[in-house]
Amino acid sequence: MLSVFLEVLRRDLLLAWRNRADVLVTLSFFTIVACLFPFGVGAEPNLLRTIAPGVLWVAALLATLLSLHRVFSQDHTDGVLEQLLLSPEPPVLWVLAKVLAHWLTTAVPLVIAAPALALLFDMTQSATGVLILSLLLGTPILSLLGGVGAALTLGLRGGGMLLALLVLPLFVPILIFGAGAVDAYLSGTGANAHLMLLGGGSLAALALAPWACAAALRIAVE
Amino acid sequence: MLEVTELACLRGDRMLFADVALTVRPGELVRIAGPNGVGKTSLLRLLCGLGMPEHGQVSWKGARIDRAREAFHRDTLYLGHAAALNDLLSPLENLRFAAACHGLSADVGQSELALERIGLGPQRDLPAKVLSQGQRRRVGLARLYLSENVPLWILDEPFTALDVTAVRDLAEWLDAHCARGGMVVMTTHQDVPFATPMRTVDLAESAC
Amino acid sequence: MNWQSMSDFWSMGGAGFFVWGSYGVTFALIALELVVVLRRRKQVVHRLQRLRQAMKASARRKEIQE
Amino acid sequence: MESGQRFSLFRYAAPNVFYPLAGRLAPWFAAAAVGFTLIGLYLGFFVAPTDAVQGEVYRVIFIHVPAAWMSMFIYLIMAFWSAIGVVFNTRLSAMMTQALAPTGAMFCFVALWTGALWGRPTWGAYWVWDARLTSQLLLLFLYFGFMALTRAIEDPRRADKAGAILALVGAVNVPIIYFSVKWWNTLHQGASVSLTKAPSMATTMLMAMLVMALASWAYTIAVVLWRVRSLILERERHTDWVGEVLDAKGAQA
Repeated sequence: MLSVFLEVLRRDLLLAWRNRADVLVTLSFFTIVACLFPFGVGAEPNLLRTIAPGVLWVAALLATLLSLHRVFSQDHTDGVLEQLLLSPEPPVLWVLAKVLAHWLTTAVPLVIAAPALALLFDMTQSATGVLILSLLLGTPILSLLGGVGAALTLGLRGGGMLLALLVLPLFVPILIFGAGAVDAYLSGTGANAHLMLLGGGSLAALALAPWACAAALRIAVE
Repeated sequence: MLEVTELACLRGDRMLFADVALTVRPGELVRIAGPNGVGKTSLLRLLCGLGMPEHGQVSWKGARIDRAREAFHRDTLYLGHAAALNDLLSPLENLRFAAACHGLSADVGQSELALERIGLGPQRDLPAKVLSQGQRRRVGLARLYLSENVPLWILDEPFTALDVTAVRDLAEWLDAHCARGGMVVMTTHQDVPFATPMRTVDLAESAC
Repeated sequence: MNWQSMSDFWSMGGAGFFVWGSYGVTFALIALELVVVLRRRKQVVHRLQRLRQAMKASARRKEIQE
Repeated sequence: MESGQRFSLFRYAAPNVFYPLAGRLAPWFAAAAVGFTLIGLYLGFFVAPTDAVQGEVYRVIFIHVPAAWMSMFIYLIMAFWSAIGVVFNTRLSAMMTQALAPTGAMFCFVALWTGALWGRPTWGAYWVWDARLTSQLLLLFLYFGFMALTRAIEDPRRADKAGAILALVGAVNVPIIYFSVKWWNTLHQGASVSLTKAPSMATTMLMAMLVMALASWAYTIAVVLWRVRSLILERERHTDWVGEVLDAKGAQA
């Protein structure tokens, strides 16, 4: 049972390693988007400090969105997806492995890069800590829900745009709670409630999204 | 035993075929024939459970394959048009991954042996993107040498892009599979000399 | 009765633009939706009838050939 | 179609049974919609009094609120049909889902539009980042996403199933979106704009609004039945009964 999960995870991580330029591109995208905001709204430090959590979260969201097509599209064109669907193990297992691999290769680098960007926006250390915690708890939902979207738009013309239209509205609550966590911490109310909701959301997405994703993949190869 | 009753396939808005009935018993070699576009590949995909039939059903050992999916997939090997090969992985890595996903035990030695038998020994550690078309197909076919215990083989054009000796070797291997009590359902454009008596099902008769 | 005259009715106590803007756009959209739905139905029936005629014709040709 | 023969409960789920039924029912619902609209508009404009706080502008409520309700109901009904389609594998349910979506999007847009026109004179702004408005906007995007996805997929059966999954995922998310936005809103409410609580409504106002809500129900049912009839014909074009329907139509013309 577990062997499929581990095999797929190992393979996807290996592929990400051989394709490591992709990870760098995502990371650069994240940085550049975040750096655009000061040019747009002005370099007033107080303003930047206020918008920083929101900006970093929006940038993380867009970076995740751009990387989502990687989860299934190569396997779809290669025919590997068909073989995975013909595996005797439940599809949820390897779907989960692929999403986990996506999270490890996209979200984790973003989380690692976030403190440097927080520095550019002059965020305090403790606020940066809350931001990182919120990213760690919230990005799994992005990968899971995004995986469903990627599976639904697999092989469609203009799939990238469509994917954005499908998943971005669903990402709004995560953005609200993610950026809200830092705001709540700074305002003194404490970020616990936000972080707990993000964690709960991750668990709920973990329980539901892989099923939807597997069903969508089955449809995509039909 | 694979049983197909009243199978109909809809592709887009077009009904490709209807009322296909077919029974494959242990030791049988069945060739699906018919002109291009008649739906041979679609039929094979329905047989292995990748597609949803518009009508009718496929049963394996008396159970509908959509109800007993896991047991059926354990007993089935499908090789389609796409080689199911990732360009960044070597043939050996690709083969071992494919086998592992199927729950087949394939250690390095067995996998290397399988690649050697299909004539890919020297290329086993090169990235798949440098392989020729024929070599890519063979990586997929190497799985056949790891699947002796998988009874039902569903093969879509396994002989294309193979040279004469490779065709002969593969035919012998398919014969051996049937002799073991396995079943082979396949499509091919080539005349391949099989020792097993081959049953041909002409799909054109069921075309709509 | 809320209104003294027609012009009183149209002005809606000074909020005519907002009230009639709402109702106007709503009913325009409903009308548009109905037109689209009914035209689509006509097109579908037409197209399918043509397809069916073509199919019948080809079936007849086949019969004659045989 | 098989399922329709197997369970009597699903007899009407068979497209060939549903098609003529829809054709017979739709005009009645359309007539009801016209009737309710006329009554509702009469009540709304000639019986309901001027609002003490908002003046005449509040009369937008008679379409705004029914449209907002309808846009949410329709998404729920779409999710319901999708669930039926996933569980029982009935074809009709997917067609219903797809027939509902454009009307839902229309009502959603109407709710936003009338909300903006109502908000300008009442709160002084066409748009505020209020929980209801924001989640309504996101709902509109969910509708657009559903329509774009089902139209982008060429194979109708794949489109049906993908649409069903998306509608269900969306339906799970709608309450989450609503509550998150509401929470966000209580934290971020700007000082300049504060929404007055809806003034307690006169009975006649409420009546007019409810009658308009009935009108929008009847309209939705009528237009969806008409739309689903076209969809059924297209999907079932290779069946004999559609051939007979087309021949009968041809004979009439």
